[in-house]
Amino acid sequence: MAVTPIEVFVAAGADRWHEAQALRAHELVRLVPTPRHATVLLVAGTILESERAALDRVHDQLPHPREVVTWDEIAAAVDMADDVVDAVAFEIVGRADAVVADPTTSSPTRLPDEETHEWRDVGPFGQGGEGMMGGTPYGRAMAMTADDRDGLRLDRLQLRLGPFLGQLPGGLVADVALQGEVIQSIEFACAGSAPVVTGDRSVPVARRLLWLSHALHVQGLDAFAVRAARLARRSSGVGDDSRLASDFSSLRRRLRWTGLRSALRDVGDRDGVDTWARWSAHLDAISASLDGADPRLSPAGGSMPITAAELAETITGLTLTDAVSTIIGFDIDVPAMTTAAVEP
Amino acid sequence: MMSAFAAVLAVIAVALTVQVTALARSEWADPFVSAAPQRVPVLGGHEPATHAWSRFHVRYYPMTLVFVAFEMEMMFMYPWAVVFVEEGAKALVEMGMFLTILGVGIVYAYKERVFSWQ
Amino acid sequence: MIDVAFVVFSVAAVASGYGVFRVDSMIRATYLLLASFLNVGAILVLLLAEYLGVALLFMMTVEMIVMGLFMVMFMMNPAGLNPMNMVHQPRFAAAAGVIAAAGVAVVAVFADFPDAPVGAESATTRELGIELLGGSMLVFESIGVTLLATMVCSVILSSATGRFGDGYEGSLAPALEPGGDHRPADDLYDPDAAMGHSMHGMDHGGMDMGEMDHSKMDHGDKDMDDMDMGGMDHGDMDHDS
Amino acid sequence: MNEVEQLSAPLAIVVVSVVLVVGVYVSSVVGVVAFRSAAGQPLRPASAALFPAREARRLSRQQSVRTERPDMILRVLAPAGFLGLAAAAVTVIPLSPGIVVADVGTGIVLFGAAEALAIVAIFFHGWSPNSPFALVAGYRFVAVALSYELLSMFVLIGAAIPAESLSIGAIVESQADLWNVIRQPLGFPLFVIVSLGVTFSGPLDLLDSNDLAGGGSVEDSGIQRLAWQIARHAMRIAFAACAAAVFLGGWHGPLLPGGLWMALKTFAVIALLGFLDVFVARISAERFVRLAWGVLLPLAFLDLLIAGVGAL
Repeated sequence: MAVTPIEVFVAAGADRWHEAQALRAHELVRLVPTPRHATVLLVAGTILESERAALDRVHDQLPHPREVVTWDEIAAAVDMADDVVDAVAFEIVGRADAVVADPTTSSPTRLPDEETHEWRDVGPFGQGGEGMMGGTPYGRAMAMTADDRDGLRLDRLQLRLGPFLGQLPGGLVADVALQGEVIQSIEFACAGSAPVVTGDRSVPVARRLLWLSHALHVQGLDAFAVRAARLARRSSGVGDDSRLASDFSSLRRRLRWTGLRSALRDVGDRDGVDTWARWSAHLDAISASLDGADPRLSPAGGSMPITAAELAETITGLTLTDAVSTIIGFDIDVPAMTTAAVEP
Repeated sequence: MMSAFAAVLAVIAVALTVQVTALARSEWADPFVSAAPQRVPVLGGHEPATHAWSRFHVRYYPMTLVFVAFEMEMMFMYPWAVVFVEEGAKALVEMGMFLTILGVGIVYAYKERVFSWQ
Repeated sequence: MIDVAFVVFSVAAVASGYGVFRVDSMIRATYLLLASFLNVGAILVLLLAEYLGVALLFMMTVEMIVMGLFMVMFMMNPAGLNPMNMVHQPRFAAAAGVIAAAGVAVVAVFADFPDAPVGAESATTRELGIELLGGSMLVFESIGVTLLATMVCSVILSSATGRFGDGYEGSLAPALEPGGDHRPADDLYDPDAAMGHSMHGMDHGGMDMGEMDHSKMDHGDKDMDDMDMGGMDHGDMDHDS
Repeated sequence: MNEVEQLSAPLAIVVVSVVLVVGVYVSSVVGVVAFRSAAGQPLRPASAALFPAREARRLSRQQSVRTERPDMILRVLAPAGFLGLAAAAVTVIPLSPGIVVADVGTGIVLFGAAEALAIVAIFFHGWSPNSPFALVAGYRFVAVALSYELLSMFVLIGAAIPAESLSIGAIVESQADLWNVIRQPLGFPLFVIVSLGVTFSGPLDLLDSNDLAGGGSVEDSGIQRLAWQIARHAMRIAFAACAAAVFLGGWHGPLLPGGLWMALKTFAVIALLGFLDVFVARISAERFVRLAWGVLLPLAFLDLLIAGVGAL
């Protein structure tokens, strides 16, 4: 049996992304922020047609020896009585041990082994470039793609982030233009007017705890993320749930000493509500539902539904880091977002 | 003194050699070859359109300029610390004056919000 | 032994200094310059100026870090992905360099230097401190004033925010078209936001980010004509890796 | 001044290697224990003790993925230089009475130079893979690093005042009666903040952080990742040992031999750093920069004043 946890990168469709966060509760699994650190790629939920190529690319980014585990296959195979998360963790450990023992079985590269742009022996120096900024040196265009002003293109880096990114909810795709680390503009790949926030919906407490687990992970509190994931498992009926409310308030007390408040205060202000207030609203909602109150009545600092366009407006001008904590604070309903994008 | 610096250099050289050897070995003797799709930078699935290396807009550039000016003063503080006890109050007053002058600069820069991202 | 070390450090200093002009990457150039300074610092230590030598390592490191940031901020091709020639007027520069080096060499060989060797055990740092607080006190304090002036000037010249409003005020190039906004369309700077208010009502211009248009990024000949920046002569470029 | 025997170069290499190998291992185990205790998992001392070795074995067998057109020289130089600088920083710290690997008269200046050069290594780590997240992480780290750099210089100079010397050995000797942590109460906490910064942990986890999908390490796998982790823990050892020597009285202490005291104090600081790493959330780089210049720097001035008035 492995003594060190298996490092897993989760590539989850929007519908199973929260569930997959529950794996953090397992000691033998560590969810890592980048595919480069992972031994196992966990594919969970519905992968849309538009996400297939992205999934293959993430798969190929894993270092060898690597292995793929599919959540939905395991979920289909286990009895209703058994726990899917346990079964997935078991499968991950078994497959990882096998592939590390015999690296020749490592999952082969899926995408064709060819470069996007032809660059070898192109151009005056054979690196695919021409002049100072032209061509595709080493297979990519040069950065700085903003409009030409006074003959100087402005320093803008355009990236398409997602859908399988450790710090953002699964399925979320955003086109970002960065200047330095500051977001100049951002657009989510979805219908611009879709309501995207789940703050005031009556969501199961387990889902909120899984949200918390991911949020703490992004904020650098991985150990507390493990605690939150374990609470989420208990709240969904796995193991003892008698002391759930008091265990959660103990976690909350500990979080008070982590400096989360000073890290998130005054970030992503919208209508006088900042990211910390939104996070607190989630925590209050969890406390309320664990205490037996109706979660819909809980204080809801971040509960005002906003559209993707409004969200984009809120995080424009923030640094990438603050933007991530703000997006997380809104707890975007990605399935609603992506369906809205597909339907019209 | 020279033997002390020789020891420092020797230690650095060994540490560098160990790491460089390990990394270079993995580069040349890796049984796995990085295929073209594997080498694509991590962005969560999509390919970047451009290289990441760009004219990076450093948001804290005024801070670095203030830093460079302020940091000069360190050159004087080390010898000052050595003779402080010997010189007593005179050293305290002179350095106090020096730091107050520079402190004015820091306060000014802070007031102008130089330490925020521009 | 010390002579051997001196030769090694000197050669390394000169070689990395030469490298500064031979590499394409701004970052490599910056840190090759740092490597050159580090070797000079080591030479100072060999000359028994221990404090000056070690302090030089320290100071030059932080200064080169800052220089590296600015190099990348100003250069369009900071990593040298397309090779470029960093040398302008190479013949004149080479001649000037040789003459200057010869001049220094002549001084070094023929000048009558004072002969007051410093013992290995003498407390140079302590003497430096005494001098600083005694004889050179006025110099020391006026350096403080100079540095203050430097700080204030660098803030005034570089800061985009401030108590007195927008740093762009009065410092912008004229608009590209008559009556147009003189600020770049994607410039986000908003005085209200900088004052700590919310970012409402901002116009982000018509930047359509949804489509990553590759044709925009493929740079034709037109770009090359437009971008003759800093007198960089494209005809002169040579590949040197 | 103090009678110190200068170690010859081969002996110096042996001593530093032992210190770093043992230190890196202990520091990683402390990290595992801190994580498990914060996560409420069973501690399992035996598995924690084996953890770093197994992790190292696993990573050394993993593929080291090469990114598209990286700057390979800098990519190798980043972990190598970071470790080399950690080793250099360890050399100037006295390990027990009369034993310092390199008895450099300008110890704290050399230590500061190593700290400054470490910023360069960290920046290389972010720059070299030619990957957007790593690039952003490397740049924002430089802002943080320039801000903590001043603090570390001030508190070390404060400690040098009563010692009348820039040598760390002399600073330890000056604490025979009273440790600097009491004499200059602001010095130690500020130095801990600096140590967190240099090893990008806890609140200053701004380099290899999860919000940027691993930040500077986003493209690292296999040996590359292992080498960087080793270098980071080595730097933590160097700073813990320096804090122990400069603020916690170094080898001074009753009953036990000096070297053991030094080891115990270093371990205590390692444990402190390891636990802060796990228990404190990251704050944004901009926030730290403002905090460093607006609050911590004045505190460092105050520390200097306390040191100066105390030494009069």
